[in-house]
Amino acid sequence: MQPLDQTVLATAPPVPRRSALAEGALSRWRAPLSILALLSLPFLLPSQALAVNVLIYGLYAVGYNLLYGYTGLLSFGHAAFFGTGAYVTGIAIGTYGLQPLAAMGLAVAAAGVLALAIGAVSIRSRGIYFAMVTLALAQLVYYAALQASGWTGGENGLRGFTVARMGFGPVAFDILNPLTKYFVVLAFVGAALMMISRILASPFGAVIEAIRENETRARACGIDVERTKLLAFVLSGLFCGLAGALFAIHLSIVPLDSLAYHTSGMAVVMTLVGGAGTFFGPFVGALAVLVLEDALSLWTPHWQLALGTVFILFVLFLPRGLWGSALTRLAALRGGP
Amino acid sequence: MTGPVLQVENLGRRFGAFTALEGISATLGRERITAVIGPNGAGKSTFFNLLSGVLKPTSGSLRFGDQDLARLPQARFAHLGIARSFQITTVFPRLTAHENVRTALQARANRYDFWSRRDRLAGHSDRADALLESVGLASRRSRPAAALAHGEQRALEIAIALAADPKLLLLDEPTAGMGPEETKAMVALLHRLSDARAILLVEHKMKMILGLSQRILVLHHGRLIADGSPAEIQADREVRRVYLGQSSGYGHA
Amino acid sequence: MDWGSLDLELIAMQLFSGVALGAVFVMLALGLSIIFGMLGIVNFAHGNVFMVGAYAGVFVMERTGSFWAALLLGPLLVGALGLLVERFLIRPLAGRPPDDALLLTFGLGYVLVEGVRILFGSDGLPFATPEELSGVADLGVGFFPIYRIFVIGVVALVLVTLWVGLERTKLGLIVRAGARDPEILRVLGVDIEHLWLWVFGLGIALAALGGVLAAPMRSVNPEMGNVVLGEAFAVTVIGGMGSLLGSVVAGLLVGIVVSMTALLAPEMASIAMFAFMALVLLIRPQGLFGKPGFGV
Amino acid sequence: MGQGTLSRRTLVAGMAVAGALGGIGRARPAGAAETIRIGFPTPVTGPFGAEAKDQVRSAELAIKQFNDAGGLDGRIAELLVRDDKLNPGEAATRTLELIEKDRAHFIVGALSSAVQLSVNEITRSRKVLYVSISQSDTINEAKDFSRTTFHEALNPHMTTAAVAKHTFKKGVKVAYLVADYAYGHEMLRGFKRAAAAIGAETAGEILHPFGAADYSTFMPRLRSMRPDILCICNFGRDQANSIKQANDFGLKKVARIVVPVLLHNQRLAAGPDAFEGVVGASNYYWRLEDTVPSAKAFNDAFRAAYGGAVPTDYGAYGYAAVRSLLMALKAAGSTDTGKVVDALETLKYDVAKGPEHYRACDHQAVQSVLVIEAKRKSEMASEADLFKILEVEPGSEAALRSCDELGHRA
Repeated sequence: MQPLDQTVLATAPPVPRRSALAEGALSRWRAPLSILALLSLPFLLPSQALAVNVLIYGLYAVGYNLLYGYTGLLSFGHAAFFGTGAYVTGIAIGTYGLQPLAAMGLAVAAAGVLALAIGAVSIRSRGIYFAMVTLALAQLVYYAALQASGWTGGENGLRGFTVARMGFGPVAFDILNPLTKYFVVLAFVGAALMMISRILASPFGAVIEAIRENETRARACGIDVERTKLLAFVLSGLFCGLAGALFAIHLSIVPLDSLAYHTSGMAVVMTLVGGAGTFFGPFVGALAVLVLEDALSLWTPHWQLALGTVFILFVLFLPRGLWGSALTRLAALRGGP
Repeated sequence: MTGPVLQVENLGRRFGAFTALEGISATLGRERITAVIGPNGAGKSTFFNLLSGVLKPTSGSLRFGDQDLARLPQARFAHLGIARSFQITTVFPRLTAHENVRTALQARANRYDFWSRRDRLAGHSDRADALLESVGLASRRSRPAAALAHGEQRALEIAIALAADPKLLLLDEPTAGMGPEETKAMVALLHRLSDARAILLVEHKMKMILGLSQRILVLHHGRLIADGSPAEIQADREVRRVYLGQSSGYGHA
Repeated sequence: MDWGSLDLELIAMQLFSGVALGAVFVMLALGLSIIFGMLGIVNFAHGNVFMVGAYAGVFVMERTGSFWAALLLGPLLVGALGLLVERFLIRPLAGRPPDDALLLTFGLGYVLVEGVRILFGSDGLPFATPEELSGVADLGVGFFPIYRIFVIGVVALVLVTLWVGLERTKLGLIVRAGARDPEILRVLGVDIEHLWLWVFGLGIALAALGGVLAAPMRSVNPEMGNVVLGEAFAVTVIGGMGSLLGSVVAGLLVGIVVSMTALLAPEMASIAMFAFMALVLLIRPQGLFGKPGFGV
Repeated sequence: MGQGTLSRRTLVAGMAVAGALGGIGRARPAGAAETIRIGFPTPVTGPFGAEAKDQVRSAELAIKQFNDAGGLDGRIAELLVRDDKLNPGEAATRTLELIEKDRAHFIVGALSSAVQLSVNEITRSRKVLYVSISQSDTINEAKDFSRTTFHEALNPHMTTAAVAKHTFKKGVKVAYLVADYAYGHEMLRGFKRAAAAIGAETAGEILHPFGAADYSTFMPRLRSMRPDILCICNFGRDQANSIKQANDFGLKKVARIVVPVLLHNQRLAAGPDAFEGVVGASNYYWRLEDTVPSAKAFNDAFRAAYGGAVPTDYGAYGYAAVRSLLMALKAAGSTDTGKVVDALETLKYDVAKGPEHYRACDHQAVQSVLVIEAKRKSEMASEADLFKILEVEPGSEAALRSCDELGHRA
């Protein structure tokens, strides 16, 4: 009888240059710095609509990263939470006439409840098995939404809830104006980033990283691994749900594709390209993937070939991703050879 | 030794048709250091896994103080004061030595705290340093665990286990893979640690066990065939037959 | 719904449809399971390999005019491609977390789809049922396409061959031992890398064979693998990861569940499979025939 | 294949140029000679790439003819093609970019029902004129309609009525296999309404999941209904797959297979054997040139521009939509949205298939519907000789659902 999980040691990188923990001098300022960087985005990118997409997919990937990058769970079903966030927002506004803010709150809660249900079924399965189970359960949600066309609009997508003005108490913003919309969305994304940063810096953050680093050891330390994973899964679902809610507000439609396998895959691709387990990496990944897609699809209908190839190259040669590698380089420079 | 004792009664574990362990009864934790020995495949690891909650028994009972452990999730074992190390070094390889211990402390104290700043939690950092000091790793504080020497990693794993403030420390081959120097240091460490808590260990190095432990349990084919002081065990005919008498020692499968 | 026509004959026919559908699932799940069992990785490009298999079938058929050549050479061609993938993409990942190989195959899926679009266009291609296998046969309870009976037969043949190969040959013994514990093979001095290469190729060829078999039943297009991936996963999860018997039983079972749902509540046919999977997971997290280690 | 590659290259180059011009257009101050920019989201990538390519080529042709004829008092028009990837979210983003960044004056395009509705959702809240060229009943309804929404394509109500009129007879038993989503339900509704009027009977109906690959599980049940006509209400791949599998189960031998819409490129992809004898509707088939002069003119211009190729159904949509929009521009004498809407509402045009106009209440293009039958392989005179035209149902407002039924207030 051997200990159940020996792969952790066997497969971990040999000798790291620095700690894998998400803390350090920079970490206290990572959320404000990220927001500062994002402030410049609409002026750098070719269009504001693209910039808003980067914000939304960036938040989606950051929420996903909470699970994949920090807890070490590879889910392929996060579209379920993104899509649920989007659908509940749209239905609450369009069908039930809720205020956008209330609708978004409801949407985030719904995504959390769904995450609890999917997590409860899937969290017991281990390793890559988990990826398959989450994928299949997300497919179930997809088909359910397709079927419930009375609520979701089915294949035609959900429409009829355009939000022209977003009110925060006494102030309201005209979000048909693309730049205003960008900053309104950034306000939500920024708040979410502050919260995520805080969670990562908390003892709970330490616990999930402990599970990622060595599940056997974490369990022996008295961590209820299953419950902690489930909590991380739900937290991740909440933030992905918020991203979905913002997506609905942004585009004023909810396509069925928001629940599709491809959308789940996007979270994985963006997180990995940017740098799993780094705070700002997923934004870098979202930016890189969306801009690449934007630029390539103007030149060739076969942009997916480039996307797939780039992704394979990242897995093979740059597993830390763009941002992760940059941070490693930086740390090496600071710490000397 | 004033801590609660671990009461094992008729403990057994089957894997499908295969019986790994059967009918083990013993009261553990009164002696400073107790060793579990037996040839490979005797059921030592299964026994340890049952005592630490990694596996659940298929028969028999397991009590710690007045707490029934048989159906308790593994995580609760650490909270009750039973901590363990593994045969294969099991630390957080990419964290520094200090972080390793601090993480274990946090795991114990504030598991579901989403809001405090972990690096500012009162006492954790100092306590981690004290634990590192106690296993002789103070100078390795800021090194990633994976960069430590093998013996140091074993010591670190013990420091992590100590973070749970255990009343009973289960160590699975603490000197596995160590050279004579490292082994000597580890033996000294175990002596020191047993001042404050009971230690139960699985070991292969017979000479070391005879000198170190007050009590020895011998497992063979999933059964407890002997239980007594080192002198009693050395004299036991059954033990000599299955174990000590063999020139190849414990190397056979 | 017209319940009047719900007679025994119809149910028998429906069962038969389910078995024919399940036969394709079996091919997909077997390939996934064999690769997982030996290499410990999940092939996320598996659905797309199925699609490439169908195209390889079209390719061979166009050049030779023979369906039999397509059935034989198509999977071999794709299997050879699988060998290259293992050697040059998967093997460099040895020693890395198993997630990495999964992610790599996910990226490979995009490349395969787009590659096929470039080579064969994005519209899809016709693949006619071979002359000698077209038409319907009277099964006594009703008419059933001869080609689907043929598919069930081919899958049964592949299963028997695999079974004999695994149970009666030395290689089979090694593969079975390796699936249980790869370390044993190292101790025994087996060249495990070599073994991985061929096992990966075999898993890929099986998926491709599924693709060739499915081609005359469905239209051949670059997206045909996308839906299939989720289905293959559901079947493998139900059967139990790494269990070959589980793949076979679950494949047929899922085929029948889908087919019966199609009869009773057709619009639920897509959901049925995944709901069934969720149910199995709740009751038996490791799947029907899975080893507990993967699940609990 | 060679020709396909060539035209794809042209298409890609065209898109690149369009993109570059879009960038310039933003920097240039609005002046008298400002280019008229028409945004054109279409699924260049994905399963309907071939249809999209035809849409783009025909739209480009309409633009070229407009510019060659002097444009709008010297102002030339350009087409800003964007890949919507057949994804409504992507389409919404591209449309926002076209409006906000590229300052497109008008939007034309879309191929799938969902994409069209999402584009419309963006344009109507920003009061931008949009001419849709994707088939759907939904966009006619008051809920999705707006003053700036126009629909050049046919809708399921029109196609099913025409097909039913030609194939259904009194007392005939019809079985329906229906894709379970809005478009499928619209087709079923259309057929059943026509069947009721004609006196055809329903033998049964089966809903199948949208995007299903295997239809075998529905076939025994369909067979047991013993229909005279099997009516398959789905689209694209679903249609090709289900027709193929209906053949496998021998259904074609016992029943006639009828579909709402037969697509040129889908027929090419599935091959002649599967589709042989299947009857369906179309907005356009190039052999219309034998009887309709404007079709001849369109085909000739298309052949001249694209190396002898003939335009397809979706190509004709792209052409008619852009042509009609440009004609209204000329009539309005301005790019002002309100004025162009007024002009489109009163426009009568005949650019490819005989007279057409947009109905006042829902801006649906009133146009003829072709009922066609797929030829068997031995009957085909050339690669492009795919269909027989059985009937040309002339356009009439009576063939549309009434304004009342759609929820438009009089």
